[in-house]
Amino acid sequence: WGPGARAADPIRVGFGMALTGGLAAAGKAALLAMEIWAQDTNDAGGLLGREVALVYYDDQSNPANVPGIYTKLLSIDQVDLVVSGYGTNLIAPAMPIMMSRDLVFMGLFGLAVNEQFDYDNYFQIMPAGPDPRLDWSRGFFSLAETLAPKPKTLAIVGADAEFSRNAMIGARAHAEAAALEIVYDRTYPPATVDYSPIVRAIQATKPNLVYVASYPPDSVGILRAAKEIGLKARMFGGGMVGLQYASIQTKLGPMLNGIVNYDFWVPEPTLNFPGINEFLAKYQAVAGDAGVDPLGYYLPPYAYSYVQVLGQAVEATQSLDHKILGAYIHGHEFDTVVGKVEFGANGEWARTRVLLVQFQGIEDKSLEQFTRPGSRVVLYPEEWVSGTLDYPYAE
Amino acid sequence: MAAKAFWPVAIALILAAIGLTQLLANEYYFFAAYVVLQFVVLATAWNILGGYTGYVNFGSAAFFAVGAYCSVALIKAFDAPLPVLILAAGAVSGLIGLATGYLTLRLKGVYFAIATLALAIVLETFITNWDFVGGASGTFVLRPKEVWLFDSYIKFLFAVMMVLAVAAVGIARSIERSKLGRGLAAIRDDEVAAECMGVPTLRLKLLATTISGTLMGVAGAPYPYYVTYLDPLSAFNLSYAVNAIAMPMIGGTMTWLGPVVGALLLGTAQQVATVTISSELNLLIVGVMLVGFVILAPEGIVGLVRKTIRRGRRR
Amino acid sequence: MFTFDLLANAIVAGVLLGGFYTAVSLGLTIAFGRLDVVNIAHPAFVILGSYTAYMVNAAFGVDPVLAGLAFTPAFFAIGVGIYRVYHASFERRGDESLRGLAFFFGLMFIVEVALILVYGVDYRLVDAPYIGATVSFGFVGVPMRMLVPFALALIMTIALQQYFVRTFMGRAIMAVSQDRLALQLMGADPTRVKQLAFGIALATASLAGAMLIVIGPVEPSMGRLYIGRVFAIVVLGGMGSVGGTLIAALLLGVIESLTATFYGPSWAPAVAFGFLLFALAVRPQGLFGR
Amino acid sequence: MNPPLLQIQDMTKRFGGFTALDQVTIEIARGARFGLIGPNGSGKTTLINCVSGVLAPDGGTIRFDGTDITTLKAHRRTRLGIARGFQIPKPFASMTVRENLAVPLEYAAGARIGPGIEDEVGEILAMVGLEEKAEANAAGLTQIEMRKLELARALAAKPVLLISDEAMAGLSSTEVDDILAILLILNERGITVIMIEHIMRAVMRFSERIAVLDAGRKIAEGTPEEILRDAGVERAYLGE
Amino acid sequence: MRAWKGPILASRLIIEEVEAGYGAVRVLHGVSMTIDNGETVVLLGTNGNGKSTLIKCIMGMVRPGAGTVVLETDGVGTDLVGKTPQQVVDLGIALVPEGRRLFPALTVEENLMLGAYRPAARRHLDANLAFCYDAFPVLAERHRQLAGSMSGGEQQMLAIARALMSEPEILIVDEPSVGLAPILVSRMIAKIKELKERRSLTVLMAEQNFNQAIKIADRGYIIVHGEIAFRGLEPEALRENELVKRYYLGA
Ligand SMILES: Nc1ncnc2c1ncn2[C@@H]1O[C@H](COP(=O)(O)OP(=O)(O)OP(=O)(O)O)[C@@H](O)[C@H]1O
Ligand SMILES: Nc1ncnc2c1ncn2[C@@H]1O[C@H](COP(=O)(O)OP(=O)(O)OP(=O)(O)O)[C@@H](O)[C@H]1O
Ligand SMILES: [Mg+2]
Ligand SMILES: [Mg+2]
Repeated sequence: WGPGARAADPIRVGFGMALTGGLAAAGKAALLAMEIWAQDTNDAGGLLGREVALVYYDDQSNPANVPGIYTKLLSIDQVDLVVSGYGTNLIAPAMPIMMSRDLVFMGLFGLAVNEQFDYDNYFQIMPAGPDPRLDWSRGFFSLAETLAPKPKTLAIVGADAEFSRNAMIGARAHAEAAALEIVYDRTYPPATVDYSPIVRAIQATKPNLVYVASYPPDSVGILRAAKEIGLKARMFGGGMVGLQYASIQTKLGPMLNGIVNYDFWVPEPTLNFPGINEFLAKYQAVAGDAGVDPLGYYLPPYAYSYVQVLGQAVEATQSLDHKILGAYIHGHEFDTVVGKVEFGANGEWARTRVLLVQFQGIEDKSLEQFTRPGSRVVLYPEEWVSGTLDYPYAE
Repeated sequence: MAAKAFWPVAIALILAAIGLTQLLANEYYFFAAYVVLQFVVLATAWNILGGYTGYVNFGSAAFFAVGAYCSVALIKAFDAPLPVLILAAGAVSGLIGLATGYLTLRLKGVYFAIATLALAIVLETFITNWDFVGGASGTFVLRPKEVWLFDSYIKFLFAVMMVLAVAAVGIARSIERSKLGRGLAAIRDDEVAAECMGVPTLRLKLLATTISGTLMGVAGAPYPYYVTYLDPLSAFNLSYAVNAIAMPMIGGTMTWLGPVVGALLLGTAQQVATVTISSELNLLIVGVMLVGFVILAPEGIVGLVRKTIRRGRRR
Repeated sequence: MFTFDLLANAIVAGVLLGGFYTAVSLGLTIAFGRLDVVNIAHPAFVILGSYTAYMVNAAFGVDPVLAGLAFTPAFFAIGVGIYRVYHASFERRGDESLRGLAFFFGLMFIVEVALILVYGVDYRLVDAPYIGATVSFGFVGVPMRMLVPFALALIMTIALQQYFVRTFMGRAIMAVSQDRLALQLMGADPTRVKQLAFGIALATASLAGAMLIVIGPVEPSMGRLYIGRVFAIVVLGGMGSVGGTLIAALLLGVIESLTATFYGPSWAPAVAFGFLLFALAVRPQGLFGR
Repeated sequence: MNPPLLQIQDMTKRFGGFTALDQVTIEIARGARFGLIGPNGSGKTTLINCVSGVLAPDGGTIRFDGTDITTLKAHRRTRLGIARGFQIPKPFASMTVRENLAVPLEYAAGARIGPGIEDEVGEILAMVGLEEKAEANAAGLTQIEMRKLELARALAAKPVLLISDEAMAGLSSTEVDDILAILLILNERGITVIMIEHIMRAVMRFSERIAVLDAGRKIAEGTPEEILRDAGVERAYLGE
Repeated sequence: MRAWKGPILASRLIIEEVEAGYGAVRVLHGVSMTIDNGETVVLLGTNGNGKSTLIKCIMGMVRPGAGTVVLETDGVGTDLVGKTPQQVVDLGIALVPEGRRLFPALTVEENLMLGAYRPAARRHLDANLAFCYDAFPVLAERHRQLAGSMSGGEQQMLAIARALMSEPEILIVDEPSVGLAPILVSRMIAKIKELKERRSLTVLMAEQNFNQAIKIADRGYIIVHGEIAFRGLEPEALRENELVKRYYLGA
């Protein structure tokens, strides 16, 4: 192997991704974004003058597959860089491997993974912020403070799963800080079919605020039940995964109006970062064939960005040495399609950018309206605000 | 395999496994082999109840998960060492096996299978709501930094699993050849007749559920260290229940060798598929393998091979 | 928190939910309860039903339930095809049920992958005028989204029940797993009887799938979530009793709904399956077994 | 005097609302040859099921060798020495004939595996005329052979009391004679035998005493001659 | 009782030179026999001589290696070889099989209903059911009991009644007396005779109980080791036969 031959080899980025099983919807969309990044990078001449290539395996949404996949990537495929699969459950099992080899590990949407491992070279692209559990719902509760009259009671409901339970912990902490009385605090199993009994029980406690931490199918179920039953609250929503997906938005249509929910990117003027529209255009051109979210506002830009950060670090340091890369990522700000990204000491975003958005003015079920500014206005954080809160959620 | 050769071969296997950890640097093989061996234990355990006794356990994942969560609890509470974890997990899962037996062994056939399924769901709900072991949000388990003799923890886990697999297979094999094995087979064939021939059916069935449960728990005990992050959804994953049934079925349920062959074959195929076919097609391969093998080798691979040999001899 | 209003609503919601469970379970009641075919892939076929309903709904705006109905012949044909393979590879050789289990596990994965390959992995939902609407009877609100599946499930149950007890073919289906030869001596062809019955079982999946996607979003691997519940209902219902299936499903629905309302939804599965265990301990042949 | 080997007292068994056994009392002496007859559905098999522990009676007691065994599990009774064959054969289908015999030999007779057990198996098989089928799979046997296997398995349990439930139904008269001869030899060796049979020729020749059940009640008991003369028995069972 | 049947069909069963067996084992060696319309023919033979095998050949359950089995209805012959059991049943031949083969988990009535599966029998379902309940009152009494929990004799009655439900021209009964109490054996035999007359049946009966069988038989065959040792004998001739004396009359 002469140096010439070596230089001609592509730089290989390895990861496991959920292409089947429960997380496949997200995993496949992420993969699409990453492929676009690889294409973009190669069109621009690659990294260090070499092509980049993605090496990935299906982790089947099953954590048990993760350790094997990453050791294979590192010790047999000899990839140069590694990034994570989608979600906390599939990031954590890879951590010890990264730690034992001192590798830079870019995470894709894991919540507070590093709290336990405290690993210096872990970076999380999800803009949760330095204190992920709390930052997650900061917007919801900050806004609640501003309502007049001030809300007194809170109902919390969420799925029996990793993300939602963590989000609920944060919500409880905020409630305590704001002296809100928690009148309902329950979880439900992921296999629940009908949510009306749950929503009715919430309704019976007459809460001012309803904080929901849910996954896509339950988000739809809870929302529909809330509409059918006529749930009354001043604010409703918060941590509902799935309402960000176009496929779900277009089926719920006007039912979404008034919901406040977290989000990471929406087509509001305040969030018009350089490159994002180009990226989305490329993504949307191929999303249909791949059978993933047609608009791709939620996860794909971040999936693009986490490899983008890595790529920029490699270019800037002209190195594939993970020590050097790690130090560089810690010390610098990155320009990505999701805006400027800066990582704190624990590898989370230095400042939170969990947006709180509200669905407004949804008239029908067309896809097009969700691409227009104003359909989801940003209410929090201050820096990105693009509209004002409509409340109460329902009379 | 000749009757006498088993234990020497078994010990040689363990020694070879330990030797391998010292020689082979590449960790990947140990990760993959760990999973395959874990399935050898699981499939063998299932077969003691399912194959020998004729009681189909749909809830293997629950026994496995109880073993894993037992470890988590002990690690959290006492930071207990691995041998203790294995023993404790075996004991707890064994007890649950015994309790399952008491609760459900009046049930026959499908009713028993469904009862184990129900039990698995009840257990999962309890773990989901037990915050000490992480509850639904899951829990992180950090591996010990160093282990004696091994230069990486996964090699150690691999060696441990090798010992467990050999032990499990050894247990299954001696059951099969003993009075107990014949009693279990009699239960499988006709329980009323077995009882009338002096076989203490309830006691033997309880023994079978306990041994089977113990071994499944043992298989799950090191798992938290393997994945380092455990949540109920993955610990109770359907794939354990599926594999525990499918592997003996593919290999053959009548002998101890069947589950071993099935686990090695299907387990390895799954590992290979995971890292070679980077798409949904790996699931398809598992599906097609399952369908293909049960159609083509109705008595399992072991049965097929035996039949072929017998036919060859006759000629 | 307990009010009469909540209780009434919880029971009604449970009954409606039970109706849906009935629809999902009926196919298995026939296949597993009547024919001894452990079709663990049935829930996967229900999801397939959801996707076909989705496809027609998305393309032509046809009502999903009508779409489900329209696809029953196709599902029937799939069922006949699967049964032929099953029969040729297992039944003719005897000792089918255990091996059949592995076969259907495999089939479940194959269906799942096929769905992913054709439709992708995104969540799918449908449009129908009754989704989101509610009818109220006093203080009891009944979501149409649940009521339509419930009514349909009731019709399916009655139709199947009548078919089994009133028609010669129906009775032959009840008898076929007990003694094939004897059935031949009655002048019926057991293979054709089973084939037909399995086709019917699978045809119900088309309807049940349509109901599922009316109730909520669907994704390819979702069927796995239903395996436990569906088998529990079939067994509780007494293996093969259509009426028993209905009652067992309603019971399970009401138990889940009551637990969710008054005790915490997280415990609903434990309570429901705990009840199943208890019921089996008291009556090992299921609540409505013979 | 020794107590009778088997004392069945006021045995009652109901299936739902239907009373299959109604206060049946029967005593069987040690070493006896006892015949149990009665019309179809009169409760003979049900009675045997209660004695062997397959069914739990709703009332009454069973004493064996002086001890109360009413609530004992079936396998315990077998170990005490009560062995039975089934009216509808229930072979261990996955085993060979030889292995079928090994189960009761190991579990009921307590014999150890070794050369001894092989001799036992051989002797029993020879006695019932199955020696050629020793290595055959039990599932492949014909009906008659299964009947013989049923008897052989009961013998392998080394019983004190042997209950034969219609072991001869469907056999030719020479075969009936063969089985009768086997039962007589066993009886000479001290085994008490209860025979349930509809073949009058066999029952009358074999039994020292006979009890007759009808609709769950015992309607007569006595020597074969007494039974033949009994008007009630003639009406209910023998006819003509 | 035959009011609904229209013209009475004359059915004959002609079996010629049938060879049959299981795998390598030959059981029947060139068996020939005829059963004429309206006759009651008894097939005698001790265990394992091939009675049931011959019946299985007629019913299409065993395919003869050679020979013919022909059903002649009003002079038109139908070859039964190669037909499936259900096709044979459709032609109007019903079998009460060895071991009864009821549907144990169905009720008595459901078993009877299934007997009328054959399209030709469905039309007269109610009348046939009434006939069976009239013939065997115990079945009416127990019509909701599961067949599997009936006693041996009750099951035998149900099996015969179920076969009658298919409204056969030819009824084949394989060992009706096995396992029956003596009183029931004679009653069962008498019943078959009665049914035969009420229904104008043609009956083929395999039986070991010579004394009973001979009471209703018009003719008898004796089968020994898969060959017909004596054919078409009248009852008196049978009684005088050496074989019969040796095997059945205990001489
Ligand atoms: N399924 C089978 N496979 C192999 N051999 C069989 C089978 N059925 C019967 N036989 C053999 O065929 C021969 C004739 O059997 P068949 O049942 O016809 O006799 P049978 O005269 O009806 O006797 P029985 O009075 O016992 O009913 C016997 O030797 C029997 O062992
Ligand atoms: N599990 C059951 N459920 C309901 N009824 C039953 C059950 N078992 C037996 N019976 C009924 O109990 C009665 C006695 O049956 P049993 O089998 O003891 O008769 P038997 O005397 O052995 O008759 P046979 O001589 O015909 O074998 C019969 O009427 C039968 O229908
Ligand atoms: Mg009996
Ligand atoms: Mg016969």
